[in-house]
Amino acid sequence: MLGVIVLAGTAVTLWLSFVATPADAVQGEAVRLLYVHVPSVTVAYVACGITFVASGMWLWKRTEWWDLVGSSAAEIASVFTAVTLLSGMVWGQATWGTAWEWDPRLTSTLFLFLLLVGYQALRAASPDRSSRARRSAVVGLLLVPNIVIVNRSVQWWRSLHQDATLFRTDLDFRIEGLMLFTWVFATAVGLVLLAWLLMHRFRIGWLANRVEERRLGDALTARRAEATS
Amino acid sequence: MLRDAVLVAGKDLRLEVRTRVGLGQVLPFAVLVLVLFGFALDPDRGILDAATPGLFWVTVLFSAVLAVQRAFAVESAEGVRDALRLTSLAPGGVFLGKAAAIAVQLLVLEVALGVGVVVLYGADPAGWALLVGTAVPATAGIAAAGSLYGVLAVGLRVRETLVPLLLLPVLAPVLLASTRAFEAALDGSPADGWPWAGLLALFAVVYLGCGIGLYGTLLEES
Amino acid sequence: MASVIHFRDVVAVLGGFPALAGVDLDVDAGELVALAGPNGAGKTTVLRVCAGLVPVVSGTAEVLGFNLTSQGRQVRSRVGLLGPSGGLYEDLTVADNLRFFGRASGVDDVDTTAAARRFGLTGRLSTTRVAQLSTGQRRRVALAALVARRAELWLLDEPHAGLDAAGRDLLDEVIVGACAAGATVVLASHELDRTEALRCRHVNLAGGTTGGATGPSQARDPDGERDPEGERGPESERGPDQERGPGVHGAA
Amino acid sequence: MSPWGYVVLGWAITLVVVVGYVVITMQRGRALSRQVPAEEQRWM
Repeated sequence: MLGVIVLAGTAVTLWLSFVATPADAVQGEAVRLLYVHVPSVTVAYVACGITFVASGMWLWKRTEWWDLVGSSAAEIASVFTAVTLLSGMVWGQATWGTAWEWDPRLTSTLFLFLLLVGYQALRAASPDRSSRARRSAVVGLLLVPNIVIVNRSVQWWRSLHQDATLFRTDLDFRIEGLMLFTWVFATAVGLVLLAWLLMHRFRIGWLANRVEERRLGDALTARRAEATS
Repeated sequence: MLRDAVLVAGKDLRLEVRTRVGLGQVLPFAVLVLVLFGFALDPDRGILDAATPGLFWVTVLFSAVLAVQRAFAVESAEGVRDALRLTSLAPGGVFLGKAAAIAVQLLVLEVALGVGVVVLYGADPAGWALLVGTAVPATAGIAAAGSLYGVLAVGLRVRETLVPLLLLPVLAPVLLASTRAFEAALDGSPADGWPWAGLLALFAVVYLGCGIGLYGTLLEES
Repeated sequence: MASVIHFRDVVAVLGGFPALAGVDLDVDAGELVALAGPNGAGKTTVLRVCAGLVPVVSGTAEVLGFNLTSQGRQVRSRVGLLGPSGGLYEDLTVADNLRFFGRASGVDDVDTTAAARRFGLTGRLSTTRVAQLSTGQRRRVALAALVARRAELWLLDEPHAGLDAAGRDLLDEVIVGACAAGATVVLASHELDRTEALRCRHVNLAGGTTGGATGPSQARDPDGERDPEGERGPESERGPDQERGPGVHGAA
Repeated sequence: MSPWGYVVLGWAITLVVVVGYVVITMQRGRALSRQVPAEEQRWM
């Protein structure tokens, strides 16, 4: 159901971004990249927010459910952060002429990606379910403060370094009418995609836990048999 | 809690006095990094002058990772973790104690590195108030974040590689802020530097708070 | 007499492996219990579960009146665990270790010193680093730390291993003294001559379960749960064939 | 490269990564659901 909405929505977004909308006065055709770049960063941030909330809820309620929500959202967030970085670099190449500019947004997104990679590595390294949940909840809870601190400091850093010689076209393009609609529509499609992915990713985590429990059940039987032999 | 913090910090510092891992290994490592930077960025071309504050803090950061690793390697020894969990130490106290011991070692390291920078890179120390006002909150922040992320990896087989991956992105703002503040101090324009010192203080407060609040969860079962 | 340990069908998992696959155990206050069984039977894990160090996956586990599933932390400061490796900082001296662990457990320095003297950890030995000690000496240090703690429940994992004859006698004396003072002692041991001399009640573990061949589910005995005299736990009634030395149970 | 080239490249990268992730996710789900009996699969 959600999958169908996403597919149809993606088709409409593609049509809107490539055909229906005009080229931007300042940025030209490159503006069409922003219809995928900006929604993907929005999805990434929303997913991080979900991880943050779910981590806090886990620390409070300590249920499998919140652990799985948090970790699922974090994995999806890392995919969308990677996509944001890549499309941002292509956009930078098209607009600024360099793929990597020490732009506050790009820089802090890179750090967000590294934070998320660390989260996944910690989860992968933790041997059992309870310590995995505990440790990743702490990292998940610190994710948002870290994003905020990194973001603020990088932004502040760039604003103090006013390099007037650098040509800069900012992301803040004039946006109205059909362009605004396209952007809002693409974001909505992205959020539906997030919901769909979250459900499926959650299900994977849930099934993996069931598989683990079945293995444990078998191991318990084997262990009890050991006693009688 | 403070009593426990003093006890843990005292134990860690006593361990350092007995083993001299910090003095005998981490500090020489830091000096070595300074020298290597000197080779990489030819001192005659003036790059070194401009990069001195950044190199100083990058070196501190790498040394801090080593110090954190060391601080928690001690606690992951066979049986010690069990023994520690059976004590009635307050988790917040353990956190503060570990952080304090790391901070003391880092401050000593920073003084030594500062001398090294002056001697090797020919930096001209100026703006003392800002230098100290930057180093103290920066060190507190590094130590607090370090002991929070350091304990996360305790008991994992991949501890050595996981700690830098978790810790360094978190410490990136500290590197940024302390570098800018030091640049301002050395340029003789301390007014530009104090906001960064404020940011460092904020970072330290956030991480000290988070550590005190979250350590209990991490010590419960690790 | 109050029940100090009450386990019913306890399952504990270590890194995906079910170290305990259904343990029933009842220990009353002041009792002296020896866990016996082959290597890998789960003796160490039983002790660590009792100390609140290993989470209980399923089953009921109460120690000193605390439910381990929800209140595992509260138990920790009230038990003493002697592990196989001692749990000491290798690079600190004997005196430093004792003082740190003593203070961290809320023990007065005077008591720590007294315990150290009792185990002959004075003079040159007290200023020696733990890394330079022999196995038996480390064990003495760990025992001194344990004695100073004045725990309500003593959990000893192979306490006799590595100790010389004098040390073993001293240990037995300490164990008997602790029981006389009202503490409960559970020890895991292969040295049946020692545990029998201590007049321990023996509980057999095999394959992470108690009761051996009978298996945990059939063995549940509703009457055995509350034994008014505290002399014979349900385990000893359940399978006399599993027991070593049927005549030696009974609290000190 | 022309502006259109960059636009197509950016979109292509995004779509490939996201679609790839979707496919991997669905395959993982399918592989796992084969190991768990149907009555245990309910999670809502």
